[in-house]
Amino acid sequence: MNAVLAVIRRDLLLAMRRKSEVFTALFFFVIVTSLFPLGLGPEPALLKKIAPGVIWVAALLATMLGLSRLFAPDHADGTLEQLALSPAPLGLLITGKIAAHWITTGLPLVLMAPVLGLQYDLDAGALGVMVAALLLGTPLLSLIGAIGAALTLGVRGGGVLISLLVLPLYVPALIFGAGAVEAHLSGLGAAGHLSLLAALLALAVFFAPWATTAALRIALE
Amino acid sequence: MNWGSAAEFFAMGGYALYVWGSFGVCALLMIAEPILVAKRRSNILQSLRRERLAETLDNHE
Amino acid sequence: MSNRLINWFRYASPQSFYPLAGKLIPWFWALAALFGLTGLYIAFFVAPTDFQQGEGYRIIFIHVPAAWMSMFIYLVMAFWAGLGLALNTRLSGMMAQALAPTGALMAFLSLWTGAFWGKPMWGTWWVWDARLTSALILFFLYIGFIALQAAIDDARRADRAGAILALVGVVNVPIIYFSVKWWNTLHQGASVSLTKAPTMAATMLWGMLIMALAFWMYSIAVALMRVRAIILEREAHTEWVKALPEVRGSTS
Amino acid sequence: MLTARHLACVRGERRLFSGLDFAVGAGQWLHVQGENGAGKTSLLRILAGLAPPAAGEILWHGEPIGRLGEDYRRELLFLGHHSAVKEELTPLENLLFAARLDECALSEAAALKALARFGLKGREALPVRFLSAGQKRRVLLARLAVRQARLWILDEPFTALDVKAVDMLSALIVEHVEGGGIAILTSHQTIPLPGGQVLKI
Repeated sequence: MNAVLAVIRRDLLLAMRRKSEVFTALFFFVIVTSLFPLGLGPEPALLKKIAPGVIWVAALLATMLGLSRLFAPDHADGTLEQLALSPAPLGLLITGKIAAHWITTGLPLVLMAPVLGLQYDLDAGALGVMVAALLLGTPLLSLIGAIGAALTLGVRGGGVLISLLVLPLYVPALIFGAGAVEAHLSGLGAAGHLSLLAALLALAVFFAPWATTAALRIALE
Repeated sequence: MNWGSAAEFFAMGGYALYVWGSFGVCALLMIAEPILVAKRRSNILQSLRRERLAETLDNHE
Repeated sequence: MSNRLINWFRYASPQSFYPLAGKLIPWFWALAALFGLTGLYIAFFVAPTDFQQGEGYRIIFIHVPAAWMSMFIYLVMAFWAGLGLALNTRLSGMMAQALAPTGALMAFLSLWTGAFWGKPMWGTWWVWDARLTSALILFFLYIGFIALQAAIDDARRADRAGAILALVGVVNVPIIYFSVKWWNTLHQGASVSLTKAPTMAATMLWGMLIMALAFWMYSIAVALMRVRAIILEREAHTEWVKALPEVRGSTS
Repeated sequence: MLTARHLACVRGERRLFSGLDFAVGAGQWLHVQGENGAGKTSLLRILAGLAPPAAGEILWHGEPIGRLGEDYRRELLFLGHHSAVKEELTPLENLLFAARLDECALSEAAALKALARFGLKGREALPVRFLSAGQKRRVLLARLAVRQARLWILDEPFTALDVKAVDMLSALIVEHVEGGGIAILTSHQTIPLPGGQVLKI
């Protein structure tokens, strides 16, 4: 457990020192969501309708942005080898790395989302549902994305390939995440969507680190 | 038998574009695929034969 | 260890599978042609005109088999991939790689014929129906698998990375399907109802099943042809490939 | 005692080596020699358990390393081509992280002492990217000094080191081996150490 905490702490420290990467994803998220009203026109009713979808698609793309850098630096400088040779199980350390990725890219999106929701004329209840959905959904994005990042490690054109591999797998997260806010707005209640998101998250927490570790071992050989 | 004449058959009761559009593309791709695979195989065979020929030339010298 | 088991493992090596596949391919082509012609005959000459959809419904004789095969091939591909990962046999990865393009073709055909069916029936080339949407995502999954394998130079590594992707995909396909379906039922306008299919006549069902068999035989034949080409490419440096009659043959 | 039996390695289509047998006991070191591309690095990675051999097995005290898993990794220190040192972190942070990853207790004082021993005094708090290549390697050497591992597997440990650092590393290896440890290294140069088996591949 000590080693996992060390991995998380180190990745957070690195993110703090590199800053630009964290802020690139966040700015991307903010700019994309702010551009949509400019393209579609400012009617509040329309904006309210598209808000969940726009915010979720922007979150998917913002997460994708830094994904190829999740393992690549560690692979290039040999740290990944040392992780694999640590007495602690590699799967656990990788879970730590994924957690750090979520804290540096997913969590800022969650915190920023209510502000962006205001631009789209969402009320407090809808904002709450959106934050809850993002809180459950963004770790899912990091977990699934890690599989893609590990599979494309050291592969030609990995950066483009990763979006091809990962985006189709993001579909359920997008549907339930955006659907939660929509269901709330239409008066159906978001509980069903949120519990399905939670179920997907539980499934991914269980399987994704395993698949990621297997893919990383292939890249290490 | 559903069709009175060949023209009626090809007209497909007004759905000619859709029926022949699907069946045509389907047939086209399912003929093209094995041809491409066969070509892939003949390419590799050709390069193998060339390699072999180069080896026998080496041995004669 | 029984004799049969040893034989089975013998055919798991590319060297002995190569000639076996060569012998099987003509049979599968023959079966594909037989079923295909019978199916087409039923589709166009035996099956009656549908009273709701007119002649346009005949597209389902290729649409449904293509859709079935696209899903079935993904399962078989994932099975071979998983087997390769577990037992570390060379042939399994080659089989998975050989199946992927044919699966992608089937997924494409199901989309294409679906659009050509949808246009006259619903008046639009594309609807965000659960089945069409999940077929589209399945097509993307195939493309991802092919692109990943193509991007990795080392064949063994490509096999194993592809295997992980295929297994991840196979876990996700049902999740994607149900999420899309759920999404669709929530958003469904009243205009189009796809689940209320007209009751199918027995001849139509038979025609569809026979066409599905034809597509199945076709897929096996093409996959075997492709696996033979892959074996030649990957084993080009081995003695047994150099000793093959088709390699030694025509030059001397 | 590390024993290798009938090891073989295949890279792509090429067979790098096969039928490799050797044993290194406590207090011994092994010098792996071979031309570029002969498979030295591949061999070391196989010995470390990073890659599976195409054939054969590796035993640690008579047990296959695959079965030992964690217990083997706890006794092993592997340094590869790459420094595994993060440019953005300071030498001290790098060293402390490595120790926590290895699950061995290392106090800040001990880490500082080790860094000072390898001539990094005054640079503990400077991000590694401001150090020279040789100084980066010295961060790794400090790791050798603080890590309690029985088996050292070092890939080209002498590259990019100046004369003084080579002496320090040699002393470190001698100390390790004389204390009952095992070392396996590759090097293009002759290694200025007494004794040792040579394995040519």
